[in-house]
Amino acid sequence: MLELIIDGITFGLLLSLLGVGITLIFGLGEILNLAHGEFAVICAMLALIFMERGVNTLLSIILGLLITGLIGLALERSLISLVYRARGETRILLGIFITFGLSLAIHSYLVNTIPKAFFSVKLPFEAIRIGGLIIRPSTLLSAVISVLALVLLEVFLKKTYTGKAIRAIAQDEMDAQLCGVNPAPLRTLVFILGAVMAGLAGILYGLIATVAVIIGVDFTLLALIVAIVGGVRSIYGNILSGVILGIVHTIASFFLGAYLSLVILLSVTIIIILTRPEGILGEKG
Amino acid sequence: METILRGESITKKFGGFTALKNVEFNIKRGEILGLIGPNGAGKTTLFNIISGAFPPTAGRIFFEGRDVTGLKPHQICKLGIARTFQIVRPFNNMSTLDNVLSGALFGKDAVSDLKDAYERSLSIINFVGLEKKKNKLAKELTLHERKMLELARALATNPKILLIDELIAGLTPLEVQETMRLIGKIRDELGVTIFWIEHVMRAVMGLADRIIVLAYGEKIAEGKPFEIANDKRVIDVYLGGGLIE
Amino acid sequence: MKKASIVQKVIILAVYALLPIIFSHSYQLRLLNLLIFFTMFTLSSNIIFGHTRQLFLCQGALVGIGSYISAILPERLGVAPWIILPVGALTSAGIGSLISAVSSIRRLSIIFMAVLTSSFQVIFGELILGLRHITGADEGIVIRSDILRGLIGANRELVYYYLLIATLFATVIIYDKIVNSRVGVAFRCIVEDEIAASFIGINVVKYKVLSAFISSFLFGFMGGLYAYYNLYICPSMFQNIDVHILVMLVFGGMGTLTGPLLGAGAFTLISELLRPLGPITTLIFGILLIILFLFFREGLVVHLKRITGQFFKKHKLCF
Amino acid sequence: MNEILSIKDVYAAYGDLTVLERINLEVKEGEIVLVLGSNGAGKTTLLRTISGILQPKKGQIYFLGRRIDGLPPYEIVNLGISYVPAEGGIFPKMSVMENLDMGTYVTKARKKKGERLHFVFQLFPILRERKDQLAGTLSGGERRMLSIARALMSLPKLLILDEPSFGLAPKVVSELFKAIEQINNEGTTILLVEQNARQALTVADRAYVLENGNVVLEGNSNEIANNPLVKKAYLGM
Repeated sequence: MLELIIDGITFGLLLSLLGVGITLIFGLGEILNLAHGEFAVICAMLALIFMERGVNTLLSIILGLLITGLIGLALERSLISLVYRARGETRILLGIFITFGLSLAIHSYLVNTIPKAFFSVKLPFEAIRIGGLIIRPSTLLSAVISVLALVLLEVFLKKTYTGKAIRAIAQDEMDAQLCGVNPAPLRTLVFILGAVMAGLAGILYGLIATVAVIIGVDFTLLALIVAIVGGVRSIYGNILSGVILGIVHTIASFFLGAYLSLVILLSVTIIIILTRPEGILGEKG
Repeated sequence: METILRGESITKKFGGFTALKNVEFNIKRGEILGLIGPNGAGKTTLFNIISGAFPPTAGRIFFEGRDVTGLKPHQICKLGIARTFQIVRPFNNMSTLDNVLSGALFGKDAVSDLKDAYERSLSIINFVGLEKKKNKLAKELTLHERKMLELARALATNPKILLIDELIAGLTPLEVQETMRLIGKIRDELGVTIFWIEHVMRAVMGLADRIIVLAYGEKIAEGKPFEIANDKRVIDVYLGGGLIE
Repeated sequence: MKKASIVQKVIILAVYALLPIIFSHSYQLRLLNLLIFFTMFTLSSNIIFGHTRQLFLCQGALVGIGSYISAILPERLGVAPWIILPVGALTSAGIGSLISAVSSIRRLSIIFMAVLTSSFQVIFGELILGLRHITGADEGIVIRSDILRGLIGANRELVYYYLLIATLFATVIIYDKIVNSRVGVAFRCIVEDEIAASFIGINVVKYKVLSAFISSFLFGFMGGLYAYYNLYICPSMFQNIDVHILVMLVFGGMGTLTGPLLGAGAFTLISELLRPLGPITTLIFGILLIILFLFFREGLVVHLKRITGQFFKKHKLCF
Repeated sequence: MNEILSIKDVYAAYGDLTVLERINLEVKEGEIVLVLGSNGAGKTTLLRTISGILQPKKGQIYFLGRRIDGLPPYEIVNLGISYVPAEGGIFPKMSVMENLDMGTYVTKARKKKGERLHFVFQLFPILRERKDQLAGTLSGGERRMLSIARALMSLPKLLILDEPSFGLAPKVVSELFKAIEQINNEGTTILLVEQNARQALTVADRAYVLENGNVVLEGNSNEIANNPLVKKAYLGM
């Protein structure tokens, strides 16, 4: 049971990495990125391609993350920046449809070109025993890297001028401009950051399980749930909800099977949306 | 005269901020009651509470003796309380006629027959003087015309009482004159009671039977226009704490 | 309804009725039938999204509910399909209304509507897969009860074709009546400004739920009809419906009657042309969705109108 | 004295609704200039146009001899104009200190942060007490002080204030006007919009009266205060 909880926490931290990206991108540009989970798959597949060409694993992963960031940059500058031209509700709708289309296109492309690709990383270490507890080093490593990434993000947002400016835009874009902040480059930066963190989540998932090309949609969905439950504008909320949902998901999957666990997660999400949307979002109706 | 609308110690808090504090008011049928006060005094909040946009934190509203506190906007409208908005919100992509028509189709004594609704709408459009613009889209009208359109749409719901939120601000002197005449006509010819927020003191002074003054969410004075004009407290608060001379 | 509009509808009906003379091959007839299914789906989407701006990303589930109920219940209960068809439709309608009611009472923003409705869609999909002994999961269900059992001897595709155009035209006439009535006015006001609408006496929740009811009813009804027509259903059929409907809706233009008709036509044509490409079509639809939303948001009808000038003007809904 | 801001024949509109019609206005270095006008006269629109939130339809705006109309708000802040809107002007989910940090976002202000902090804390001592509190938990008056302090952190040459007394109790208003004079004495030029004509005229050097998007009157504060039209419309006499 304790092992299940540890697995759940590790998985939950990955979800937080994904959810935080959704939160930041939505906070800055009001775009709900329905293609977010695909970045995780793209990154894992890129790393896989390099690894198959004989590139060293660590370097493959770094290259994968870099290219994922570049893809994020390209998409933001081309497609997403077109969405920013619209205002208010139209922008939100447009964002939903465009990223929905994007996710379909990426998903379909990957499924058609490399249907049999699977990414996973095996560590050359033995499982660690602490008392009666068996911990896989890959689980441990995945959790440590996730926490590290989230802490770094938090430090960046809290301590640097750029990070503060990002938080300022999320609260009131016009007001941030009145402090001298130019929002456009920061929106691009955040989109890239989101893509890379999603990519990292994909790589780390490869440590604890296997990344298949079809998994992007599930990642997106889980990330959305994390973001909604944790609050579309709150990073701490995201981490907390990620961990809780990760534990619930892992335990429910173990005892009830994968499909019912997803049904339970989604039902919980629906209930949360219906009971306290403004509390989570900080948005008034 | 009989009371048509009454507010009993209305209090409204937003978070820690008290927008209205124990405000009492009483409107007689057929009256024009002015509501004035500095920015942020809570005037529009009071209108929002009366018209059902949100419930008061405490206090009750009675319309024709019936407790209407907490009813939804469409229910309030169907009872015969209509309103206009400080920042106009006509249906921009609909014609003037369709805007007014929608009021006639859904307000109090709603007409379900399109033809009857058309007739009622046309006569109201004439009443406010928009007959030449009836087929224009609302977004193509000038600010003054849009304000008149909103007034017409509110009148089309056939109200017993009309809450007017700043009709005159931003108009030219000539338009101000016309609008004042129109407000008088709404009361005298249509028999609609009027509760009226306005910043332009001259207009309110000239037209209202009585005036209520709000400041920082509290009622600080109530009376006939000349009494208000000479009330030391009103002059002080409405025009600022200090004095030049 | 204006005279021109009636004449126009009679002409379109006549054209539809005569189409089988030219397209008599059963493959062609099947395409025509699919076209009408798509048209109906788009029409009902139009009612909910085009006319009241409620984002329902769960159309596939609403269709699927109608389909599965119509497929499963007749045999299990030993009841005629005729009786079950409206049961399925009403179930979809009930669920759609419920979603609409809670989200409009809670005044959910688009974001929450999107997540709420797509969660529902996923739950539906998962339940179909999970309830294997009832739904057959991935393998689907073969349906033995045909709604037109007595007529099966005749040309089945053709009989269905006339049944479908009868349904389509009945729907179009009702749709037209609604849009040009007091209800239609309420819809327009709600799209323009919900708050202003409520202050002139429009019960916004009521009209939103009404539109969700009508639209989900149609989804469920057509879903059931599709099950009987196709005699086989499986989960993947309901997976991409939302995307397809969105593409059709934007293709044609929202809030119009001609929009869905044209959109579904164009869509059926495109997907037929793309068929040889196999599964990659989803990629193309994804890209198409992006392009349409970025550059042709007003819809094909509006662009056509600009080109053809006044031709479509007389079709503009009166009022 | 040199002109710091000059507005030449500026027209502004929201959509097709013209709000400013051929406005001419100037501010000299070291002055406090007041803009008076009834609701809807276009005062806030004028300030939004200067600060770059709204692009003028026609006309030019010069700041220290440089043309600034058409620039986005963040560039205008960098040049030395800070705008304090009537409502907002703070980040409610950041602490008071973080809000002040955001004030020093413009590069040239970062170096002088310590000095500036000293000045604003001396100006509004309550902010020092509240420095770790979330800005959203401040009272109305404290928020207004924070928004002005934040604007001052960016070392503005010109401070633009939109109705600083809006919605505040009279006692707080008096303190605020004292602070405005102090800011001006320290060398910052101020452009001020106020409904509270009496108090504003006591601190202002010159004033403009705006009606329906036009300047209908201008002069030094004494002239304006004694103008019969102003007395009747704005001073209630």
